[in-house]
Amino acid sequence: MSLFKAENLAINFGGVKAVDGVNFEIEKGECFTIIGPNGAGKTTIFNLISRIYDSTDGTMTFDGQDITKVPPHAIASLGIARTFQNIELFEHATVLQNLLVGRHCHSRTGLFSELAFLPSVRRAEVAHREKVEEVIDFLDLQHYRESLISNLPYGVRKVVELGRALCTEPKLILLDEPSSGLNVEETQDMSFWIDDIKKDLGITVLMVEHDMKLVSEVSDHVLVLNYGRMLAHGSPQDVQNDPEVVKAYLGE
Amino acid sequence: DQGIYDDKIVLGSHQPLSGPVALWGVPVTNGMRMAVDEANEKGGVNGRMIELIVEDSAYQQNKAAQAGDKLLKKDKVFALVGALGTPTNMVTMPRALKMGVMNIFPVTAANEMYEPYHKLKFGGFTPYSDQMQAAVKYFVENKGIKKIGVLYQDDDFGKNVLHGCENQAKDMGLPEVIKTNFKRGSKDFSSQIAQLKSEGVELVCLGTIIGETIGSMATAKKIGYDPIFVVSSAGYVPENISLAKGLTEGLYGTSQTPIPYYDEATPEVKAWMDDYKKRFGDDAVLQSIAGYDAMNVFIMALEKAGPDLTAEKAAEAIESIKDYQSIFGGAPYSFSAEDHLGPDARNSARLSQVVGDRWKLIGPISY
Amino acid sequence: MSDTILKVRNIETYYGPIMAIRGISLDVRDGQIATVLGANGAGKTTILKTISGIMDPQKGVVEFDGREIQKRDPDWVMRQGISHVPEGREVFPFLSVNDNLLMGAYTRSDRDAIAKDIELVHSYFPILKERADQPAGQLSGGEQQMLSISRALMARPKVMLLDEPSLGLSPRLVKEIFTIIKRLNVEQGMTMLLVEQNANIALHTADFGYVLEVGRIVMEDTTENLLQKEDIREFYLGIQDHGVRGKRRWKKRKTWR
Amino acid sequence: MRFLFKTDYDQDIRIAKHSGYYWSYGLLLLVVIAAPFFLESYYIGQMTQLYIIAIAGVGLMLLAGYTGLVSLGHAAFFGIGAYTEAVMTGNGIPLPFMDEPMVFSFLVSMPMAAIFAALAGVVIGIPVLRLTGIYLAIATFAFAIVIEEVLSRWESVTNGYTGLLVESLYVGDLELSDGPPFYFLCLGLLILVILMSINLLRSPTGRAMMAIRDSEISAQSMGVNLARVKTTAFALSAGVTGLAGALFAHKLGFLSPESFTVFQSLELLVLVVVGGIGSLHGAIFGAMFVLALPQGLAILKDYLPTSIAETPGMEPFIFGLILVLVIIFEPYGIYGRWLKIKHYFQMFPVYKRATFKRQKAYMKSERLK
Amino acid sequence: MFEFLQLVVGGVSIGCIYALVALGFVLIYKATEVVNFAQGELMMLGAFLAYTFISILGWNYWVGAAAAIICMFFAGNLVDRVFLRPVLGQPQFSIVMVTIGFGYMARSAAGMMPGWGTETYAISTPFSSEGMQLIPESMGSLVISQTDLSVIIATVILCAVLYTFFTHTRLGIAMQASSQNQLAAYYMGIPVKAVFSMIWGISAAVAAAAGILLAPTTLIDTSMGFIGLKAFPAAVLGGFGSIPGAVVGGLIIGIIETLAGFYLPPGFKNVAAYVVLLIVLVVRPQGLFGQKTGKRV
Ligand SMILES: Nc1ncnc2c1ncn2[C@@H]1O[C@H](COP(=O)(O)OP(=O)(O)OP(=O)(O)O)[C@@H](O)[C@H]1O
Ligand SMILES: Nc1ncnc2c1ncn2[C@@H]1O[C@H](COP(=O)(O)OP(=O)(O)OP(=O)(O)O)[C@@H](O)[C@H]1O
Ligand SMILES: [Mg+2]
Ligand SMILES: [Mg+2]
Repeated sequence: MSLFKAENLAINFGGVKAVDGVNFEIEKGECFTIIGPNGAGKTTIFNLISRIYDSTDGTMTFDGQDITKVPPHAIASLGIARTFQNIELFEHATVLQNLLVGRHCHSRTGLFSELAFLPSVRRAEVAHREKVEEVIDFLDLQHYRESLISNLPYGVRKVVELGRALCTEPKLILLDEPSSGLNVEETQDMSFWIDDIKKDLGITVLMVEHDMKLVSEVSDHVLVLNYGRMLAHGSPQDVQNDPEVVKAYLGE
Repeated sequence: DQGIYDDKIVLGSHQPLSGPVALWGVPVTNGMRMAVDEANEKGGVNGRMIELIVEDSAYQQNKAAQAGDKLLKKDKVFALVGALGTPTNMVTMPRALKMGVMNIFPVTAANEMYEPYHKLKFGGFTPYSDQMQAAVKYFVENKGIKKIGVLYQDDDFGKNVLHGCENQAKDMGLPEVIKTNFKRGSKDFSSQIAQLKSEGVELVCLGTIIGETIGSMATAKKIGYDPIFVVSSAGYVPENISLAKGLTEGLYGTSQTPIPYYDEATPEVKAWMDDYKKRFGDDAVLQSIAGYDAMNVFIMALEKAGPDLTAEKAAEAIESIKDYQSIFGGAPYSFSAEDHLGPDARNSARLSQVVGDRWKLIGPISY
Repeated sequence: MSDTILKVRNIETYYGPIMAIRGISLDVRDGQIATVLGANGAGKTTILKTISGIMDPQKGVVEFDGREIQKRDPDWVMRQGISHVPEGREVFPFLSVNDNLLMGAYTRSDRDAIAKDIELVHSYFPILKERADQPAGQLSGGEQQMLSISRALMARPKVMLLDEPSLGLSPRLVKEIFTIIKRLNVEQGMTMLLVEQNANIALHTADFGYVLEVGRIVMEDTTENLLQKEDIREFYLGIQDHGVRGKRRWKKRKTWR
Repeated sequence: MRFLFKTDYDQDIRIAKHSGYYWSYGLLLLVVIAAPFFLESYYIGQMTQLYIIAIAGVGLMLLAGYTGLVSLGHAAFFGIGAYTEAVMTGNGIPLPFMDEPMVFSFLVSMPMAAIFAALAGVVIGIPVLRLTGIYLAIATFAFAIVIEEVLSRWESVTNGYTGLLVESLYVGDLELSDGPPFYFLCLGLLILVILMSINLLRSPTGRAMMAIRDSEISAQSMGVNLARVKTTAFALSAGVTGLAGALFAHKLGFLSPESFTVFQSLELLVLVVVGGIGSLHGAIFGAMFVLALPQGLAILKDYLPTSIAETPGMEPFIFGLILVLVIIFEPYGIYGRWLKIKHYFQMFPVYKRATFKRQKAYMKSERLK
Repeated sequence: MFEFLQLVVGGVSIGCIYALVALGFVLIYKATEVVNFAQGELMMLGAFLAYTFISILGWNYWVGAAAAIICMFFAGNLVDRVFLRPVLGQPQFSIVMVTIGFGYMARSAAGMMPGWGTETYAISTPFSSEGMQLIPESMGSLVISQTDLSVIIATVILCAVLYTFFTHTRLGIAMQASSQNQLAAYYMGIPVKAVFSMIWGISAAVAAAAGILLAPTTLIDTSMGFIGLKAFPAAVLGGFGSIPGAVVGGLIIGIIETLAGFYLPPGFKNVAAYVVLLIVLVVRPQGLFGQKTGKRV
């Protein structure tokens, strides 16, 4: 059974049909990529999955559960984490604190025990820290642990955001243009990380990306959107050779 | 007792020197200063100079509490004199009394300033409620009024006005008064006036000060409603004529001391007013007199109390004052061991009316 | 060779106590495209911000057309003819797309020419015409990037500073943008200073290149020469010599450090 | 210069980051504990007032500084706390199974003051969850006006504008609500409130609050329940402010609705911003500012000629001027400046001049959050 | 029936007063995204200036009023230069604090100014405050005074002019742009500093006009600016940043207040407007005319 399934998904903003009857399925353990021209509706699909927008039509199923109507804050604990195209970190906090917020959906301590900082809270905090340190090691962020986000260069922020998503220990991770703003070397790193996320951590990846090199390296399936509709669907090689895709997206 | 030194007596007061009520605080302070200076120029009280420390209360309780603490605990004053405002005095008076410091003639006409009895507290102003009782009685008896309405500011001051009217109406067996109120600082009275009009009120008692007095009368005039308006001493001020451009013509006002008009004043008052103007560069107003009188009476008592001064003795000295008449022509002050209010509450109000650009005296009223 | 229109001499710029660029000098010649390459956090954006007056350098001189322009207000600098496409799509979120474009031409007063330029921009990016009345804050990331570039074009500057213009654009649009850049450069003689992560396309578009590492310039040359250098090929273009393992997990040290 | 070596995670979680903290805060504690034995009663009173205001400041800081929700109505919570305390320890509360209204010990009434205020916080918190920025500020302002009206109208309990006398507290013969005992009560509660705030801020809920302040959308995507955390923040903030109100009732000795107007709310906001928004230190510095400045001015006046000292309105003028100067000089508040000075000494031989130099700054719409 | 209409007329008059003050708030907010807590004080200063010209110096009303408005334009400019430019670009909160501090200073300064002081003053205006019949006397009584009418007309004119300015002129749009993204505004070559000084000038001028028009109703004293406390909710109710919104918000608050004062028990007049405000905000968080501002991610 597939991990995630979108059926006939649609949303419109006023007159703009941003997403219009999209169907796709993501298998467990794969890397599924959505590509398409600017404004095709890729990010909107992410926003629909993380329930920031209410779809006007269609259903979404995750792990056998209908998530079309769950509240947005419940998505993380179901096992879906995401990054943002424009980077949405907590600017006035340190990298460490940002990653710890990623642990929020796993915290079970009550308000009053927190006010007293009971030993149970301390234990839970240490446990969260351990998990966060794993992610820091994984992404080579040691150097930035205590830096304020507002002082970090763009590329590092992208990685921190990825780390924050990993801290939620998701089953499905949504990456919105993970390589944008990264140079070749860093894109290369990103491609390794995505591979590791998929293979070592066993997390399914849903990605939006414009760098076709990265897409070909890591994706198992590619979905091409244009004007909110599906244009093509298949392996990275297939879609890159599709003349429609070349015309609308890749350019001659 | 604190505040008494070999060469000086330290007195304190708090006044609204900033904020909306500064218009009262400033002349009261000046009046008090003048009395102090005059005493000091004459060589002080039993050889001691008087030092007066004035703090800004901004007419707020928090600030007044701060000011009170500073005066009482840091400056260690012998007495609080002429402190202005009901809410402000309510926080400082208990502190003073608790420390055995006198609270003398606060500039407010609230009953709490002399009731319940305390050895060290003395009131100097006819309560608003008594003023209004006398006024209501006058209008019912002389103008055949039956239907009474009250438009009052929604605070302690306004309530005092309301209670006076209600009490008198009850005493005289009149129908219940129509009451309508507003929040301090309101600019719009159309609904209140409309209500009074639709109830057919013939006498409107105003628990207002300046802007509200003019505003409500202007609104009434605009919609063609013409009852008798009477305002308490809080609204018996020249501004209610000078700012109103004729809108307040016919307004009645109660008071304890007349507004000093220079050209009508006695030579004594004229000289005093000249002196005031020389000292402060401003014309003396009723509030200056209030401050001056309060301080003067207290200084008189201090003299009487003799050289080894204590709060007890000063209190006794005040209690021994009988029928003191100041040069300004207000009601006389009398005290006794039981009565700590200077003027006689029932018989100390006078009624005036706005005629042209003057408040014109009609005569004393009582109930 | 043509004159140097923009001259940066020995500038140092700080973020609070952090020294982001450490004594940088570079020249942009009239009618040429210069590019700055560098890893993340090297300080490329900071250089552009210092030039356009968004940040004040602690030391050093920025000269434009023979005139010192450092430490001036950014709007004044802009009116001298330097237009800046900032990193991260700084659009006016609540203004319509059209009003955003009009603001781009704020310093110009010839209405007809402005209207013509809007049409030109629409022909480059038809989607901006479709979205003309929509608030810019609602556009997709790539659409905002198009708007940001178009807006800078509307100013008809002498020099354009471009900070990662291809960020988040589709491969087709990236190609188109660089065609436009080149065309503006060739046809209208517009001078440009280009910062770009896509080194391949940047080096092929530009005439002269600088390589920046942690706030210092470590290499400068014509782009033809740069394209030949092995380090550049390896670290900025991602072209590896055959024979070495295809995918490497370790970071190889750069030779010039 | 100090180098910190981290050896375990606990080190980050601990309150004191290094031994210097024990020394400096220990010393501070010693000073404030010893103070009442040396100071004149007037200054003891002032310090007590400082602690009370600081507690309220911490309350508002939790909301405005850490959760990013600005309230222009905190005087209402302050008032609710104050009146609860005054009524419960004064006239008492009529209970169905008792003939006389029940008068409570302060051990009951003070927590109740905090709880009532917290409940009021929830009441306003829930309907205004979707509001931000100026809209939220005005909604809380409107709420505060309604509360002020209730305080003045519910005469059977609050005595309306006539005002309510606050009874003194006694433990045996010792008067608790004045002098050194009250000083220690307020100091103790302030320390308690600060410790609880620190605890909160190093736990998940506190981090969620900070996350909401910076980006609601991504907080939500990380599993933060916005409604719940915001309501919690409102309740806590209101509760702490209510506790301060309860203490304030005794300090003031006489309550009337006029003590809890929008101007008091504004003063609390000034406190939070001038002190340094987003830090607990800021709340203390801010309390010193709003309290000590007018007091300092009042004392300064003693040394000025009367004609200047008693110029009507001089005090608020100087207050306004200093407020403006402080912000122009240091937009991040007194704490911001404090950090820089500390940084200067810590980095001593190698500090850079540029640390103190302000780069150009650009404001961006805060309507998008 | 006429009683009701008369109340509505009264509500409209007071509502326009709130609206006029609210306009000043909205202007500065729209162009700088700063909430100016000293707006009421600007109004107070304007009124005092007019009082100085007209009553103290004895100038003609119109000349004096115009002079006061022009002076306040420059004063607004100056306030921006002296107090706000040093904190330009800093967190909004800090800037708001500066306006609060300036408010304190302005109030006290007016109180210390020789000739102004803490007393209350009035200006003699050409508008009479006598009621004028709006309908034939035979049908009933529905009156309005010239003073009220002057406020209503001024509100309508100012609203229309300012609305056009903001939506249709380049400078107006540039002002909005500066508030939305200062950095980008600089990039466009918009002289942000000059624009801000300009809008402070305009806003102070509008405040002065409001102060002069309100003087017959509210009289002039140092605390007349507190009417801002009502105008503020009015602006928010309409949707902070919307010019027509400010006017509609003011009218709603004025009318509700008046009706509540008549038909509901005492005390409701004071809170009715705020209760309505709370209800509106719960239903429409952006106010009646406000732009919905969800963030796109
Ligand atoms: N909240 C919204 N209101 C109005 N229109 C919207 C909204 N969100 C998205 N849109 C429109 O929907 C379209 C799709 O946007 P989306 O962000 O999904 O594009 P995208 O595929 O992610 O593009 P890009 O690659 O440029 O990021 C865009 O044209 C955008 O203008
Ligand atoms: N606001 C800031 N505060 C403090 N430090 C900053 C700030 N912005 C950038 N820096 C630091 O300055 C250095 C240079 O940053 P800059 O943004 O110029 O790099 P860049 O080369 O443009 O990187 P990128 O490719 O990620 O855009 C970085 O190390 C960064 O950490
Ligand atoms: Mg996108
Ligand atoms: Mg950059």
